[in-house]
Amino acid sequence: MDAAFFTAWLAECAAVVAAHRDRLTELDAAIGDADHGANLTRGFTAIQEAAVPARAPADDPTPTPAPTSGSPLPPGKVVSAAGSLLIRKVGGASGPLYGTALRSMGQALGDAPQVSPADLATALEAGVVAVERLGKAAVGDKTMIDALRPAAAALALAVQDGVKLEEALDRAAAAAEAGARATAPLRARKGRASYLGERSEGHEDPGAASAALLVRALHTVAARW
Amino acid sequence: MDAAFFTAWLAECAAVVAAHRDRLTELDAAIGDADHGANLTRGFTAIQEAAVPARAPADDPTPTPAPTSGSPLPPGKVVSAAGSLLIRKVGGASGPLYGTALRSMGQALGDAPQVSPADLATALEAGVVAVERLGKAAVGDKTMIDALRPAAAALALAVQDGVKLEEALDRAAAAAEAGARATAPLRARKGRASYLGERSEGHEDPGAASAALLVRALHTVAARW
Amino acid sequence: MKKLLNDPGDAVADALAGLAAAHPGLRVDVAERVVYRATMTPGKVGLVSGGGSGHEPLHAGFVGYGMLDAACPGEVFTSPVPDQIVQATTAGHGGAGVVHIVKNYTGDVLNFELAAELCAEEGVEVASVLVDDDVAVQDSLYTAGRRGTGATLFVEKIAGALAEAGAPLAEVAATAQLVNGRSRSFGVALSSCTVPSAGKATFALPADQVELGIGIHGEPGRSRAGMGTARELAGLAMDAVHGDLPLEGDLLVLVNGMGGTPLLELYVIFAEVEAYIRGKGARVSRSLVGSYVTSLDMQGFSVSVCRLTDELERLWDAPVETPGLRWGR
Amino acid sequence: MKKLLNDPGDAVADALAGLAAAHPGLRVDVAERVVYRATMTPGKVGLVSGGGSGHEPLHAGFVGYGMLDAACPGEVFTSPVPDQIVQATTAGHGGAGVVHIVKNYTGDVLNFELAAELCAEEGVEVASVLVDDDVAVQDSLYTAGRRGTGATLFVEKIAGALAEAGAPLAEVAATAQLVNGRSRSFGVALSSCTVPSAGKATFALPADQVELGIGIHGEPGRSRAGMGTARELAGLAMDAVHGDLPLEGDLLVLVNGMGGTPLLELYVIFAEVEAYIRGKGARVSRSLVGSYVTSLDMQGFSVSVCRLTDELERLWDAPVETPGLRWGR
Ligand SMILES: Nc1ncnc2c1ncn2[C@@H]1O[C@H](COP(=O)(O)OP(=O)(O)O)[C@@H](O)[C@H]1O
Ligand SMILES: Nc1ncnc2c1ncn2[C@@H]1O[C@H](COP(=O)(O)OP(=O)(O)O)[C@@H](O)[C@H]1O
Ligand SMILES: [Mg+2]
Ligand SMILES: [Mg+2]
Ligand SMILES: [Mg+2]
Ligand SMILES: [Mg+2]
Repeated sequence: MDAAFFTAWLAECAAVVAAHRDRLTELDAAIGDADHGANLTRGFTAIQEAAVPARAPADDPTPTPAPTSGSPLPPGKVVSAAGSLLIRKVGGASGPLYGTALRSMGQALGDAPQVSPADLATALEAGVVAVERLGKAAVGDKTMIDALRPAAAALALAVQDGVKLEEALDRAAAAAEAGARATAPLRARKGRASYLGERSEGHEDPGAASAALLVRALHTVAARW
Repeated sequence: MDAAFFTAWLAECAAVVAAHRDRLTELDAAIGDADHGANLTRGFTAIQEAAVPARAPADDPTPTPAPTSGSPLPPGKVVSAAGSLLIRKVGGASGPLYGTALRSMGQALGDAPQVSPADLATALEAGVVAVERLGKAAVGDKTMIDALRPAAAALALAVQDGVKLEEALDRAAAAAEAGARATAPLRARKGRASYLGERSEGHEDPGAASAALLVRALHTVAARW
Repeated sequence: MKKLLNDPGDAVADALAGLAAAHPGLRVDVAERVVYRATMTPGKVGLVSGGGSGHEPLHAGFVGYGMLDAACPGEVFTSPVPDQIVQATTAGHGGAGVVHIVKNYTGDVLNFELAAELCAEEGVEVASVLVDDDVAVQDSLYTAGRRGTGATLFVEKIAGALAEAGAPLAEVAATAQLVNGRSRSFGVALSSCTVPSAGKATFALPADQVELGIGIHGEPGRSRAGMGTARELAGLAMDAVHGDLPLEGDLLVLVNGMGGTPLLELYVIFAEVEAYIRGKGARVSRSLVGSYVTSLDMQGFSVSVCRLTDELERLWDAPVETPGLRWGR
Repeated sequence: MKKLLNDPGDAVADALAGLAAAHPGLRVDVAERVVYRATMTPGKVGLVSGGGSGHEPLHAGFVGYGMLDAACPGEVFTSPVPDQIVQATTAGHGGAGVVHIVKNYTGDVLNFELAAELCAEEGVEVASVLVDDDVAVQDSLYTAGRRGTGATLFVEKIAGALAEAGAPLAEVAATAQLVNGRSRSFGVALSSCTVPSAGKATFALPADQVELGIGIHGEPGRSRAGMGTARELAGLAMDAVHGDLPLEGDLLVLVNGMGGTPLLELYVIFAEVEAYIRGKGARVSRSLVGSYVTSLDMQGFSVSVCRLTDELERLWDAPVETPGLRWGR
């Protein structure tokens, strides 16, 4: 995978988040504050808009926008620049959490021009660990971690088993989707939903739902690559 | 008619106003401020409550409550005391208007212990003139005058023709009711309804409706007297 | 009906008890429904106003230094009775007479007139000033005249400052009249309100419509229109104001919430109003954004504009200390 | 959805434009969404707060003498981003460091933390104070902790007065912390609110039910109960407060409207709250009744109580001059 793969991923993220905006907001209305769809749409749209002017000047010290395909930026920089932009544009809980996830993934990818499936698995693991560290949530707390953690585990396992990329990402996405669905019966222990106590039970977590969309987007791009 | 007749009338007014409270308020909601039923209920209830302790001390200079049956107060005093109480308890447009009507009726009745049909016709005329003078409304302006003016005219005519009291008051009440109904198509020129301009058309005036109730109450009492 | 009340019939009395408990600067006669300053200023012209309840903070919330001396709240949307007005006036009389500030509604006018007669009999000189700023109503032989709405606040504040400065009765009344004459208002409702004693909404408004030219008693407006953007609705209101009194010079502007409108939305409207006024070559010199002259829980806004003079601006800026309006002390 | 807005996506920017036009005492960077005092005081400890929009007048309406130096409003119900907070902090830094007043929500905490790190890198000393006064939430390992609600106003006012008096960073932060520790809140909703970007009500509430233990983001509460009288609802709220922090001595009490609640009803609630407090042998020493920490157009109320000390009372009484709170000047 080169930088263009990740640029395509970010574009796919923007598309699916926009397409699922209302559903994410409705999930957030049930156990949060009805802004998750708007938050992520704002963030991923900003990444797309920043990507238009193509390559940032080399000596620009501010977080670099994700470049269009063909940019000389390495994949790691594309991803971490997108993370910085999420932090700068989203706000709320999901902004710093997803932003940190992407930044940590980008850092893990480093400056290499090409990313192997194993690199990707390592990077996703790093991203998830960073979210766990920042948000102090564990699986079962009814957060995005319930989707991200199984996704990272499934990808690592598939890659270790030598499964080819598209199939490996399909397994990761399926794990994320199962994890998201499994949040429904849980009682939240982190984020706004925790304020509801037992009333949070019976509703899928919006952040877990969006995390599943983002992992599925990785698979979607791999499938047509 | 003696003082007991007018005391009975005031009690009947309280009963019909309470029974029609919601309808009067709904009429007022359509072209006014949704308080006419509450206003009149408050006023006529206050008259009933003041009537309970029977007779006021003779040297009490404040407006005297309407006495219970058997009081030595003449009919005129019973009626004008009730008018004063309306002014003191109702507020809004209808408080001073109905209060003044009753006070003027009472003054016209004077100190006589008995009231003839002709006296009553004269008193009603005096009450209506006082309302016209205070509110500056004429027939067709879509106010209580549209019910009160024809009622006074019908009573005067019937009495002049020697019609017996119950029948005369029935004619007065019928005239008031017809006048009230006839306000529906009119465009209001006085009171709150005038603010609505042509949107006031198609709704019966609440004050005309309540005026018809009060005149009908006179007939009801006469019928069982 | 869902309201924070005990018995709906006790709404006014219970709110007055709360007002009394919250504001040591006020003296409240809950039984007689009169609100006074805790300390009166002898020799000063008194300022008394009143009207139906449901418009809070108007009027009781404007009792205090630099504004009213006493207020008498009636039942919800029902003018006070003469007894209340007389009691407020007698207390507000510091020997120099009392100005009655009366919003132009039949009920208010009649009850204040009756009260003024009684006060005169008791030797209290009363000057009455009618407020009738609402341009939505045609002022003609065929109406009860224009309604008193948002500009009532302007009149009470500015006349209050002048009375505080020691001006005589005639001058305070004349200035109150002047403020009214230089002020215009227009209101827009997004929803009806619910009168507690009625128990249900006064009117029903479809989700895509607004009432234009509403007053402050939950009555329907002059007409209905499709829901518009803040810019469009503010434009309609300002066109009505400007069409009646051209916007010129330095203006005092109130963007007023009707009781159920969040402040965020009022600021959005204010931005539009200010841009409109600039577009006409006039200037917002003083302003107020908030819910000051309300109609229970109605959602919507009104705009009131007063063409200031240097003197009126100075009086507007003078210190005021009331529950609803406070600056300079 | 019926709101006084242009494009719902521009709600915050448009409202900030209105805020700027209405208040010459503020400087507003509409593009970057930071609100500052027009004139800063060098050498003074800076006070910066922020959070999602939709709570007006909190926080931007509390920028001014005696309260905040700068505020950064995020999108509706979405905490500000670190850039905004850094910009507000840098401007609010008069050389003596800056206190961040942060309501305890995951998003606010994370964004303020990131910002504080960036500020530290730029050499600005930042002390963060978390506000978590809402007793409806169990403060346990199994929640994100208690929410910051109405007491935020207490913290901003009192810490602001202390900073104005020249106290050093640590002392201002410690006092802010003290106020938070002595304060508790509880909220009740009669209706949901509607987030502009969502376009419909966050939850539906039957006509005969209320949500108990709501926060300020339109989220459902801890439980649902039947609609009650003002006395009953105030009693439920006060029981929750008193159960967590016994009411004793002199209290500062805020009866706060959620955005769509008329003042008349808030005074009815205040009367009940005051009677409740007297019944517990404590005393309302200072109070505030109005809509200060809101949740868009939600109908309902919250009660916040702070157990005062002489020092805190003195700081509460100190002059303040902001769009949302003003006295003493
Ligand atoms: N401490 C946490 N750790 C991990 N994820 C969290 C945490 N707190 C919240 N989240 C996630 O954030 C989501 C909410 O995001 P969003 O609605 O955008 O922010 P906010 O809650 O500030 O409105 C939740 O559904 C949850 O998945
Ligand atoms: N100038 C007037 N002359 C005669 N009747 C009037 C006048 N103005 C109003 N009314 C009557 O008063 C009625 C309204 O009474 P009410 O609702 O109790 O008072 P308010 O209008 O102050 O709320 C109207 O329906 C009308 O019949
Ligand atoms: Mg959310
Ligand atoms: Mg009426
Ligand atoms: Mg009325
Ligand atoms: Mg949020």
